[in-house]
Parts: sequence; structure tokens; C-alpha cells
Amino acid sequence: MNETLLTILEVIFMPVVAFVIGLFMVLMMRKLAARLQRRVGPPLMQPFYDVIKLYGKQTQISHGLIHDIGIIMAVGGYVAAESLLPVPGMDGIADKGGIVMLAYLTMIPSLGLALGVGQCANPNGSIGISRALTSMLAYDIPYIIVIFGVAYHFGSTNLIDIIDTQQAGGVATWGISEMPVLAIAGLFALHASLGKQPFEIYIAPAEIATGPMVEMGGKYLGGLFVMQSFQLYTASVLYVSLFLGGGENWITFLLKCFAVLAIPIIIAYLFPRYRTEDLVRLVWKWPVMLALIGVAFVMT
Amino acid sequence: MNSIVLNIALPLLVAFLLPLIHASSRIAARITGPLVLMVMMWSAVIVFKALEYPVSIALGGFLPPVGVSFHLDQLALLMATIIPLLMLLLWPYQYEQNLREQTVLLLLAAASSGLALSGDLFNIYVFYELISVASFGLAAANRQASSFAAAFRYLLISGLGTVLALTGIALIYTQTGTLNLAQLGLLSSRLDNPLGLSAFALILLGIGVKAEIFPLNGWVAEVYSTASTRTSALLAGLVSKLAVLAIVRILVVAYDDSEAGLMLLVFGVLGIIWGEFSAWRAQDLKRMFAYSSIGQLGMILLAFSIPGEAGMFAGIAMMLHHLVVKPALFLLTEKWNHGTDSLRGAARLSPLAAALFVLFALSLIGVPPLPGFWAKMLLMSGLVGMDTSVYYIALAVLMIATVVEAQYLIRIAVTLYSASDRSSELRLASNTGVMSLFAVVLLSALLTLTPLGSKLYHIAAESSNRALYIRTTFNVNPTPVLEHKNATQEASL
Amino acid sequence: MSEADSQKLNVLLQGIEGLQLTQFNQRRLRADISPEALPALLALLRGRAGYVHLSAISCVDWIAEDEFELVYHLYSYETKILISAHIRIARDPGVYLSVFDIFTPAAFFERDIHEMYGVYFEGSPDMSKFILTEWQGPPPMRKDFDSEQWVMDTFNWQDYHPDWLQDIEQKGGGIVRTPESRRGEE
Amino acid sequence: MNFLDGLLILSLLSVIVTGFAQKLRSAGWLSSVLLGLQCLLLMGMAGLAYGSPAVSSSFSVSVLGQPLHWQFNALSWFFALITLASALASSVYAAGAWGEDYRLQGGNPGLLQFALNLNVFAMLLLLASGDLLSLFVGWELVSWASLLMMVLAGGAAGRFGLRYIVYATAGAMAVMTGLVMIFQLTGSFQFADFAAIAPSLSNAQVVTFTLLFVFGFGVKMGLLPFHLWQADAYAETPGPGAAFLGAISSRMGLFAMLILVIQLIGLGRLINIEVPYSFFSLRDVLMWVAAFTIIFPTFTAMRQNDARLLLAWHGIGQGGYMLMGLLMVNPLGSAGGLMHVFNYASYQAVLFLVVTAVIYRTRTADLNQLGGLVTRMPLSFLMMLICIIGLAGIPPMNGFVSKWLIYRSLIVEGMPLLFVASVVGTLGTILSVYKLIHNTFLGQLRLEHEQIREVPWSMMIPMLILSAVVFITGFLPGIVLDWVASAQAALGIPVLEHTLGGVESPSGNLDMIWICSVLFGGFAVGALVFYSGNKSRRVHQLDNYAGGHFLTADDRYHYSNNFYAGLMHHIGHWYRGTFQWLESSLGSAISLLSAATQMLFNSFHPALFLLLAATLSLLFFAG
Amino acid sequence: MTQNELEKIEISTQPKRTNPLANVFDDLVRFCRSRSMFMLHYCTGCGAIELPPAMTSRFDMERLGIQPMVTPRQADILLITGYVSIKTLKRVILTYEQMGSPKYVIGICSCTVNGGMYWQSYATAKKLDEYLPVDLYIAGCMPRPEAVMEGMQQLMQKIKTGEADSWKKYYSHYDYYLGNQQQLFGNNWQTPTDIIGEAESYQLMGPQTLGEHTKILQQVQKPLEPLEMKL
Repeated sequence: MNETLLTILEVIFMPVVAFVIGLFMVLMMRKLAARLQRRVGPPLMQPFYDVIKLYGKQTQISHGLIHDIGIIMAVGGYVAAESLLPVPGMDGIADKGGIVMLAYLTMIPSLGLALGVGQCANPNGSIGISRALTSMLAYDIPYIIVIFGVAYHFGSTNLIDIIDTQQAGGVATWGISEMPVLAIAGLFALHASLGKQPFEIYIAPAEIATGPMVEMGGKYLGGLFVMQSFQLYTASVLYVSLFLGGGENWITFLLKCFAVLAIPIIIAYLFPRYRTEDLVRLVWKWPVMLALIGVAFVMT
Repeated sequence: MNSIVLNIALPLLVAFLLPLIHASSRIAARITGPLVLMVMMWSAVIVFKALEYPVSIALGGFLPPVGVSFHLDQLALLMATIIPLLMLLLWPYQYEQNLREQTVLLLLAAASSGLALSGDLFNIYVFYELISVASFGLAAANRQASSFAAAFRYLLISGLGTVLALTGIALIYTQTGTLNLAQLGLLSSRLDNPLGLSAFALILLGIGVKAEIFPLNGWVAEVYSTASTRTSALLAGLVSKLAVLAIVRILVVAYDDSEAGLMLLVFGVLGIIWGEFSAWRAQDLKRMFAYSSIGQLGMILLAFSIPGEAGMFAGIAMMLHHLVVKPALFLLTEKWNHGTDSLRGAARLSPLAAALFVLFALSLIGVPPLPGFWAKMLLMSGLVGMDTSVYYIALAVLMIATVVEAQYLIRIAVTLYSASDRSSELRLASNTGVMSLFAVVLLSALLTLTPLGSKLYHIAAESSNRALYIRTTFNVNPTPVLEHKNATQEASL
Repeated sequence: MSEADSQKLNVLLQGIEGLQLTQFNQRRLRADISPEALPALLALLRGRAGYVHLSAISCVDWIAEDEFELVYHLYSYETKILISAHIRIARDPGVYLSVFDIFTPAAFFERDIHEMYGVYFEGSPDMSKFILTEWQGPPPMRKDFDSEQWVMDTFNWQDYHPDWLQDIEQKGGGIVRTPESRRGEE
Repeated sequence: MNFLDGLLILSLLSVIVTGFAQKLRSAGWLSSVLLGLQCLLLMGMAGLAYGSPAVSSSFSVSVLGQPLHWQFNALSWFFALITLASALASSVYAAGAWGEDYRLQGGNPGLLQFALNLNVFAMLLLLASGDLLSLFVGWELVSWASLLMMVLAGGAAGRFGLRYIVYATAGAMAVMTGLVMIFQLTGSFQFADFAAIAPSLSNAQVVTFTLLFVFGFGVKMGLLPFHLWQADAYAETPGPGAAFLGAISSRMGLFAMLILVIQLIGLGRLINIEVPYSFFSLRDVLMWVAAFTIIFPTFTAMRQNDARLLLAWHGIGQGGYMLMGLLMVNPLGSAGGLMHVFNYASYQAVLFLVVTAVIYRTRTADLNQLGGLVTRMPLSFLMMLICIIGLAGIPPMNGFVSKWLIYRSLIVEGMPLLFVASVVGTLGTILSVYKLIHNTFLGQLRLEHEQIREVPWSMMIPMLILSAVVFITGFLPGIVLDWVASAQAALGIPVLEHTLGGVESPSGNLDMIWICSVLFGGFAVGALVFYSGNKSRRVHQLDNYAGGHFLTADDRYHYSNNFYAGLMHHIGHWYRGTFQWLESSLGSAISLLSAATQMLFNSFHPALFLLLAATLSLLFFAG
Repeated sequence: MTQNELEKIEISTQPKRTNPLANVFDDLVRFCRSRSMFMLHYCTGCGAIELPPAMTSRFDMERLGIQPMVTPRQADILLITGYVSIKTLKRVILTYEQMGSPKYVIGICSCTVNGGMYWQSYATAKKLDEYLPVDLYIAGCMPRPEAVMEGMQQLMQKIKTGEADSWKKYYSHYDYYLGNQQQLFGNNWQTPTDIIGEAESYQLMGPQTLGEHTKILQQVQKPLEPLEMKL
């Protein structure tokens, strides 16, 4: 019983931590972008300001119940997903799901968003969703191969086991040193999954007016900001858990997470945007090839 | 036993007397024909029932191999029963101007019975000729230019076939000095040489004209589509089977274990391909059934080409099935004798006819649990049992042919049941009386599948037993028929 | 314009009555013609002389003469010469024939001129509003439409007169002449 | 007289009764009641799913010396449950308002109910088959009964039904050949006899049997490349009929394949047979067939513009998952495959019913003619949402659990490419089901649809119950896994250890109870955060940002056509229609051959043939 | 009613709440609003060209939390960067109404003040604040980026102190704005946004929300009730 209670407490606490770290990840992203463009960039608390302001908007425009529910699903799905990601000291319900579960659970927010956007009846939004799903189809293939390789390598889909194995053996047994090719492919997939340049086809402000977000204002947009911070957190923590041995303690954990995230972001802001078909072509070619080579190495 | 001769003599006699009877009393003339057929049936059934083992009857007291002999076994009597039965079903009751046709039909009945029963080659030839004559008459009976033309073509090829058959018989005679089948069976070693086989080939081709063997079936589509539906039904249902039966008799008794069976196989396979594929494109129901019947005959030949009881069993089953189904389907075309497209919506006007069509079509395709399925199953089982590549090829052809068959038959069914664009077309209202009877036969066969199956197996076992045939003819003390090996296992298929 | 070109054109156009050709330079010709003869001229130029491009139709409002001047600019890619055919039509009722049947692009120019000047072109496919979909007043490019007056009647002005501006004005700078006062001077 | 006898007799009786009661107005309800009674009888045998021994019928028939008998084991029970439940749902759905409407449209709802009962009877007979012969009889009955269902609608349906029957006959012929070969080997049609000699079969024989049965039964399942008939035929079937056929009919092929290939021949044999010149075993080949069956139809579905076609194409694709799972040796995979049969039936039935509901209200299933119906048919939307989540295999619905089992087993077995293939299929499914729900329920509501209402309760209740099943068995997969485990035991393959919430295994657990609770907890948090903001105000759909453009009700700005335009720029030219091409060239070849044969008949005098044949055969024998 | 009269009307700002915690919360929200301004630059004229320098490395608006946004739903500030033709004005109003409150309008360039160099054109609107409540004008032809930044900071200050609430004026004096709009666009003028309904549902009705012009609107408008879910 006590254990269950502890689990429940962890499940409550983990999303909060994730949210805070995620906001700082957003900040880091914007700061890095600014530095790359030789700007000063936003102040430290800028992500908080944005979220609070959006929730504090006085008129909120809804296109119907599904519009609301979509946002709830988008946020709620990630809140749930965070409890499947072990962090130092907290395992949550990671042993009840595993990576395959996580990979599919993180689709729920996207689905929720897609539903909400659909109800908005804005063609730009629909186009955005169609592109978002297309890019998901593109990056999920290398991503899932990487997950397969890692799960096969460690003989488990349980993230706790995977992290434990890596931590027990030190850096030499980290995923990245045992499966470098997969790690590269994973980073590529991670980058694509973030929806940043050059893969931001579904945001494309100048083309389709930020696609899914076109009708989102106030707390709706606020929900999406929250979702974005969760997304950055989830992606980086998952990568750290798979390849960088998870977190021994909070300091190394955060260091690793932010470092992992910094790489795609730095690359992102040096690029313009691909077209949809070029994105699909690119992602199905290089990362998939790398991931398959990586899996071949893992399996032999 | 000897009363079976009545089956040949009576109709022959009445056929000649019929004009006289007609002259005296129209009513008497009308009932004479059916009456004769009933008598025939009755006599055949009596004999069939009394028959415990095959019997050979020598006419006129001359013993075989010199005399004209009849060979009475279960297969022969079965056919002898079926002939009058089928004719009764297809008898032209309602026609006024049908004296000539009735005469010819009675002639056909006599000849058919004779062919089924006779035990020597010469008799077979004679009765076959009689059948030919009768069928020419039938083919031309509806007195239209097109049917005359068709009948003429038929006559031509049939005559040519007769010549070939006669040549074959002559060849055999030169080889063996006898035409009695049992005697031939004793001397079969003399026939297992190129000359003997050539003789068989010639007979096969000659008689094969009636049996719709490929490639001698060019007349089929034309005759069937121009002659009256009853004639078509009779020719397709009965005459072709009798011709096959004659060939099978020769094959079993005189050409056991020779390459002759292979020839049957080749003709059978080619017939399946040609028949079914031609039917696939046919635009007219009658023509489609005609082609389909070529394919079916191919299947029957294929079945008979399998040596031993399995083949005989499959062949007889297929034959009887086709005998029931094909005439029924031909009867359907009596009203539905136009392009298949014009049948749209016919099911609404005559639901029973459409339902019967579906029933027969399904049985023909071989859908369980309808009888056609079991027949086809026996055939396939026999083919697989041979375990030879030639037979596997035949099996593959059979499979493809079945698919093609299913396609064209169900196409018609779908057309029948699809919505009609015209309000009503009375001519599509079909007469289903006789057809229903056939359906009853089919369904009762379905219900009595188990006893029927074992009965047919016995018939097959008996008729595929060459030694028994020979013994029956020459030995007055026949041994009991049922002496086959491990009866339970093999009895089934 | 080469001698040959000129010759050709003269031969071609000799049948047209009242045509007056003026050459400005190598590349430009002015043709003054009566409104009745214009379609014939355009058809000839297009069909026989290779002037396939109607680059614009322009309109001038000669209010003093009570006439509109329509100018059809035709260009030939072969001789590289621009011919401007000028006609004058009466301002009232301001109706002329469409040349849409000769040059398809004319529809666009005619619609524009109709909107801006109120000239009606008979036979033009579409004479509905084009740019000024919100405009309810008279055709705004006509000389008798006083745009400034209309603005004065329609719009208000910012009441913006801060102290620093008043200072400047006292020193004789700034905008001392209001639009109204300027109008009086003219 | 046991429950099985009762069930079969009642089923036959239902066929007869509904056959005669076609014209009755209450035929639908009558049929529903009869089906409900059958369900009760089936429940009487529920012990089968929890370890009771198999039930044999007390009657048997003997044909040509071969006994035919019928029996039920856990596997049959499992499939029968799905069959009867989906039939009952379809029947109730068709009995009420839909049936009335169907009658007004010129259809015959009584005939539909009859066809439904006939199909159920045929399927029960197949599921109960106790030997190869009864299996084949049941198989053919199922084939032809579903033809009846397919051609009910008339028109194009007839054409598609015809196409189906060509495939089905070809399959049946293959099966029959296989059976006859077995008979020649064993001399009987008993399962046990074949199982006894199966280990001693030569590799060539195993390959022959496997190919024959996989082809024969695979046709019905829509395995590649024999899948072309299915989508069109199902799409043209009247709604509830399509729901029933889509849910379970194709799975009969899987059932038969299970019995023959997995139970009797055994996967062990297939794994040991190497395909020459490759790394593949025969099993791998079949798994790749399954993988392609997942991918190609799923991506074909993505391009459909008709909701029914889209669903029908998915039905083909989902069959691939089942086969793939069942071809796996470990219990995870086979449990996943079996469970997927159940899960798939539950949501596919609802999806077809929802689409039918949409058609009932709007008279169209064209995805370019709909949109925005969520405000008018919110419950239908909810049903569809639940079920597309299931179809796409996303938690927390049941579709996820079965797919998870399959993924896990692929990881455990170390099959990366197949794993990728199955995931690609899932992704494709997500894309196309979003298109489905978006184009029908989301987006702009058309002017002509402003006045429509939710469908009546007679149609709603079956959908509600089935989608509740979709959700509950996702939340508590143990319920179904119990049955699946018994079915595995009945098949004689390893049994999956499971809990109520999912699977416990050392290399990764699944506990759906926790996951779902946390997920809904997460939604609660999301809702809390959301509703802590200011109250939002609903606006009209025309109050929409379109770059400053004024939208009017006449503007159709719903983005629906060529929904994945960007993706299609890349993969559009991969759709070559190769299978269509193959099919039509085969058709042309037959047509050509047929023309040639006819020509041969028509252009020469038969006497010529006679002489030719005589000469040839004389030459043959003389030479 | 003239502009002068309009200026004099006191907007009923929300009274300071007595609960100190609530006050802190309100202050926090206002502060966040001032530090997070998403601007929709509706690039109407030449002025838009001055925004890229203001956004990029030379002046870096993001320092102040100002970000460009592309749809009105997401934006807080409507920047009107040049002359507004009558046709454009319609779209500007539509866009403004689609923004979520609190929202602010900045008129950049002289054209938005008084028509600028197009003062005598029949085709451009002259005084922007007759049609929309403008919080801030940045005059100049065109104003330099420094001026834009200065203006932005002034607006931030106004938001922080709670002075910038012109958006409420639009609700509470809708009749006035609508009247001016109708004068230009005719009596059939209607935007897809139901301002009166919004004002009602957010308790932003003022003394002049309704009037003679809204009466005309209510007569001619096509109904815009949201599509309610129906069971």
C-alpha cells in the first residue's frame, strides 16, 4: 500500500518537475536562437510570462467542445506520459509501460491537438495537421527502429532496467558508446520530432499561419506552450535514458538533458524549412539507413 | 432377366406403329409414348432389383463370342432406368405437331437402351448409328432454317465420325477376330500394340463426336442453340453420356492398363479448357450452357481416364450429376433464350426459376453440400490419388476451369437478381414445372448422399472389374460381385 | 521605323478613313482616328501587321471639351513599334464599343476605365466593380469629381495641436496653412 | 442435446424463420431476438473459455463413408463470441430506424436479416467443424453466404460480389486440393489423423500444403496479393451488413488457417524449411506476406475518398497484424494476434455503423461532401473517436494492447524489419483515420447539414455498447486475455501468462489499469489547468481567421480533398496499381484465351478437327 | 459624438480588488502581459519595413518579450504600419475583432494618424481611431526603429499600470465605432465576430454598446450563433 502511495505521489510530482524543466528548455531554445542570431534574447522568466499572460487573457475564443477537449488531451497526455519517464529518485509507473508504451502514449497529445484543430474548421489548421501527421510518419520510422535496437540490446523494454544496466556499467556501457550509430540516428529522429527547422513544415508561419495554432489564442495557445515544454522535456529525457545512462543525480541528469537538446536546436536555427515531400524523403533516407545499420550492429 | 430385351424391342416397335396409332386415335397416340417409356422404366427397375451379379444374355441362343450378347450389370441397368425416366421428363407433352418427334424420341429410347446394354462392339456400333439418326431428326425437328443448317453440319461430322469408328472396329476385328467385348478382354494383349491403340483412337474419335469430346464438338454450340430446348437437354444430358459410356466400356474391358487412358485424359483436359473458356465469353445463355457442357464432358472423360474404381466412381458420379443438372439448365433457356444482358431483373418475374438456376449453378460449380461438390471431390481425389505429374496438371486445369465456371455462372445469377431497368418483360417469366422435378431429384440425392454414394461405389467397383466382366460372359457360374479389398476404407471414395 | 515598315503600314491602312498617323520617333506612332473606324484599325493591325499585344487602354477626361479620350496602345513584337490609337468620344453618355472581340485582354482595361471614369463599353464581358468594391460615389477619376471636397465631407481630422507645435507655429514654422485655406488661394 | 446442439439448431432455425419472415415489419426485431438467444446459448458454453473441455455435438453425419462431426473448443468459442456479438449488434442496428429507412430507399431489410442469420449459421458451422470435411463444408457455406450479403445492394455490388466469388472459388479449389491430398495421405478427414502424420511429412509436402491453405484461406482474409476484392465488396454492402462482414467474416480465413497451418502442420515445421537461396524460412515468407498485407492496404486506405472504402481497406490491413502475431512462436505474439481479432471486430463494427449513421443522416459517405458533423452528431463522433483510437492502436483503447503484444514479441524475437513494417502500418492507420474523422466530423459544417440530428437510439445503442467494449477491454485487457489464453491452449501453442491489467514479464510489463488511470489523471490535470483560465466563449465557425478574408456560408473552406498532399508528392507515384494491373491482365488473358477458343470453334468446320485429331492420334500411336 | 466627447468618457476600469492576494495576482498578470507582447504586424503600408530592424540583432525586440505572431488569435498587439485604404480597413477591423482581449492597437506612420501624404485621397481612411480604439500612435514618415521601440516601451508601461485598456472602449462604445464603419462601408456591414454577444458574455457592456447603429446591424446581420452541440 505504501508503495502504491509513493507511486501516486511520484506520478503527481513528476509532471510538475517536467513542466518547470521544460519551460527552461524553451528558454534555452530561444536564448540559443538569439545568440546564434547575435541578439540578446528573452529574459530568464520569459516562458513563464508568456504562459501566464496567455492564461490571463480575458476573452477566450472557443470553436466548440472538441476544441477545448483537444487542448486538455494535449496537456493531459503529456502529463501522463511524464510519469513513465524515470528521473533520478523517481520511477513513477515506468515499470508498468516501457518504451513502446511511451512512444504511443506521446501520440495522444498530438491526437488531441489534431482533434481540437479539426474542430476549429480552419483550413490552415487542417493543412497543418495533415503536415504534422506526415512528418510524424516520417520521423517515427527511424525513431521506432532506434527504440527496437535499444530494447533488443538491453533485452528489455523497461526504461528502469535500461537505465540501471547503463549506470551499473559506467560510461562504457552507455547506449551511446555501445550503439553509436543508433545514437546518431536517434538524435536525427529526435530533431525531426521536435518540429523545429528544417522540419517545421507544420508550423510554417509564412505559409499556413502556424498551422495547428492558427485559431489558438489565450489559454488554448497557453496549453500548447505547456505542451511544447513537455515535448522538449520528454524527447530529451527519453534520449538521455536510452543512450546517456539516464541521470545518476539531478545535476548530471539536467546537464545531459540540456546538452542533448542543445544539439538539434543549434542545428535548427541555421536552416530554413524543407518542403513536406523533401522532409519525408530526407528522413526516410538518412536516419532510417543509419538506424538500420545500427540495428544490424546491435543484432550481430 | 431376358425381359430387358423389351426395353429395346418395345419402343422400336411402337415407334414404327405410332403413325398408325395416330391415324386411329389421337388420344391413344398421345398417351402411347409415355406409356411405353413407363413400361421400359418398370422393366428396367424390375431387372435392376432382381440383379445380384452381372449377367450376360445371349440373344437368339448363340453364346458369346459368336452371338449378339447383352451385358447386364448395375451400370447398364442404371442407364437403362434413367433413359426412359429422363425422356419422360423431357417428353413433348404439350406439342400438337409432334408425331414425328415422338417417333424419333421412341427410336432414341430404344437405341439408347440398346447401347447401354449391349456387350459387343458391333451392337454398340449399330445402336450408336441408330442414336445418330434419331438425334439428327431431333436436331432438325423444329424446322427452322438455322436448325436445318446446324443439323446438316452435325450430320456431316457425325457421319465422318461413324466412318472412323467403323474403321476402328474393323481394325480390332482384324487383330482379334472378334467383336465381343468380353472376348476382346481376353485377347487384350493383342490390342496393346500401335495398331490396337490406333483402333481405339479411331473409335474414341468416332463415338466422341456424340460425347462432345474436344475437338469434335464444333457442332455442339450450334446445334444446341438452334434446336429446341428439350432436344438440347436430351442431347447434352443423355446422348453424350451414352457415348461416353460406350467408350468407357471399351476402355475398361479391352484396353485396361494401356496408354488408351492417357488419351482420354488429354482429350478430357483439352475439352475442359476449351469448353469452359468458350463459355466464359458466351453472350447467350443457351450457347453458354452448350460450351459449359463440353467442359463438363471433359471432366467426365478426365474422371474415366483414372484407372480403377476411383476413376469409375468419380466418372459415374460426375456423369449422373451432369445428367440431372444440364437438362434442367437447358430447360431454363426455353424462355430465357436471349442475350445474357436481357435477363436483367428476371428473378423478380420468375423467382422460382432464378432460385433453381442458382441451385443448379452452385451444384455445377461444386459448392458443398450439394451433390456436385461430392462428385467433383471424387474426381479431385482420384486425380491426386494417381500422384503423377500429368494428373496434377489435369488437377490444376480442373481448378482453373472451376473458377472460370463459377465466374460465368454467378455472373448470370447476379444479372438475374439485379434491378431491371424495364418495367416488366413477361417473356422472362419462365416455366419451371419440369425443372422443379430435376431440383427435387438433385435435392433428394443430397439427402440420400450416403446410401447413394455406397450404391454408386458398388456400381463403379463392379463395372471397373474387368475380370468380372469377362467371367460374366463366359462363365455361367458367376462369383458374387462384392469381393473388393478392405471395403470400409476404399468404399468411401 | 524603317522605310519598308512605313511603306507597308501605309499600304495597309490606306483604306481607313480619317486616319492620321504621326511619328514621334523610331518606335512610336500616334494614330488619330474616328471612333467608328477604330475597331477596323485594331483588327487590321492585329490581323495583318502583327500588332498582337494590346498593352493598355488609357482614358483622359477632357472636361473642357466635354470629351473622353481613349488611347489604345498596341505593340508589335516583330517591328518593335508601339502604336497609340487615339479616339475621342462624347462625355455624355460616355458609351463606346468594347474591343474584347479583337483583343481579349481589353476586358480588364475596359472594366477598370468603367470603374474609374464611368465610360460604358458595350459588349464587354464584365462591367462590374473591380477594385473599388466599397466605393459608392461617382467615378473618382472624372475631372468633375472633387476628391478633396469629398474627403473633407467624409472624414474628420485629428485634433492634434500640442504645445510644441504651437511654439513652432508662432515662430512661423509648421503647417500654418490648413487645407481649407489653401483651397481658397487656388 | 447439449448447448452446442442447441446453438446450431437454433441458428438453423433462425435462418429458416428469418427466411420466411422477410416481409414482416418486425422481421428485424425477430432476428435480433433469435440472435440474442444464440448469444445466451453461447454464454452457456462460457466454461470453454476458462478451461472446460471441448463440447461435441451429439449428432453427426456420414457422407461417402466419411463422418462429419462438429465440436466447440475455446478457440471456436472465442470466434463464435465475436461472430454472434457483432451479428447481434448489426441486427439490432438494422432492426430499428435504419431498417425503416432502408425499406423506404427500396431495400429489403428482412432479406438483410436473413442474410445475416445465414452468415451466422455458416460461420458457426465452420467454427464448430470437427474434421476437415466439415471444415470445408462450413468454409464454402461462409463464402457463399457472404456473397449473398455482398450483392444485396444490387448495382455495383453485384459486380464486386462477382469479383469476390472468383477469388473465393479459386481459394476454395486450393483448399479442396489440399484436403484431397490429405485424404490420400491419411485415408480420413480427421484432424487427429493428419496431426499424427504431420511430423513425418516431407518438406515438399509441407510447403505444398502450407501454400495451398494459405492461398485458399488467405483469399478470404484478403492476404496480399489476393486482397483486391475485399474493399469494394464490403463497401457496397448495406451498412450493418458491412459492419458484420468487416468485423468478422474475413477472420474466418484466419480461423481455418489457424487450424490447418498452425495447429495441424505446426509452426515448427515452417520455421525449419528454408527457402532456397535466401535467409528466409517458410514462416518468414508468410510473415512478410502479412507485413505487406499490413502496409499496402493501409496506405491504399489513406487515399480513399469514401468512408466505407477507407474502412474496408483498413480491414484488410488489420488482418495482417493478426496473421503476423499468430505466426510468432512466442505466446506474446500469438496472444496478440488472437486478441486483435476480438479488438478489431469490436471497433471495426462500430466504425462501419457510425459511417452508416452518417450516411443515414446525410446520404453520403463521400469524405469530400461532409464535415463539421460533430456539433450535430456528437455521440456518433465520440463512438468514432473511441474506435479510431482503437484502430490506430493508441492507448487507452483495446487495439493498443493487442498491437503492443505483437510489437513486444517482434522485439523479443529480434525481427527489426517486421517490427518496422508493423509500425509503418500503424502510422499509416493513424494518418488515414484522422482523415476519416476530420473529413466527416470536424471542420466546417455544410449549410445543407445544419438541420440534421443525432441518429435514433435504436442505432445508437449497439454502437454505444460495442464502443464500451472497446474501452473496457482496453482498460482491463485481462478479460479478453483469459479467453485468448484458453484459445491458445486449445490450439496447442504456448499460453500467455497475463494479469487483469495486461502482461507481467521480466523484460517489460504492461499494466493498462495503471496506464489508463494515470492517463485519465493526466486529462484531469489538463482539464484543471484549462478551466482555471478565463471562461471561453463559443464562436460561429465563420468567425475564423482566413488572412483577413470574410468567410461566408457558401464558401467551402473545409480542407478535405487530397488530405495528405505533401506526403503524396513524395509517395504518390509509388501507387502503381500493380495488383490492379495484375488482376486486369489476368482477366484480359482469360478473355483472350476465351476469344481464341471460341474462334477455333467458329471458324473451322468440325470435320476438319476430326480428321486432324484422327491423324494426330494415329501418328502418335503408330509412331 | 465627436472624438473629444469620446475621450472624456471615463472607462469603468475594474475597481481594485480588496483582497491583497488578488491584487498581487492582478499585478502579476499585468506585469506578464507587459513583458510578453505578441504582435500581429498587419503590414498595410511602408512602415512595416521598419520592423525587421527592430526585431533583429540591432534592436532585438525579444529582449522585451515582444514576438511576432501571424494570426490575430495569438496576438496581443495589432500594429498598423501605414495607410489604410477603405478596403483594407475592413480587413483590419475583422482582424482586430478576432484578437483576444486584452488587445492593443498601435498606429505607426502618419498615415494612420491623419492620412499622411494620402490625406486627400478618396480611397484611404484618415483617422484610424474612428474605427478602432488606438492605444498609441507612432508618428513619422516612416518612424525609425528607435521610435518604434520607444513606442513599444511606452505601451508596456501603460499596460503595466493598467492604463492601456482601450479594448474595453471598443466593447463599451461599439455603437460609435460601428457607426463610423457603417458610414464607410454601408449599412450592410457586418463582421463575423459577434461583438455585442462578446460584450454581454464578458460583462463589458457599456452605456453606448448599443445604439442606433447596432440596431441597423441587428436588422441586417446574418445570425452568428455558435453551432451548439445537439443530441
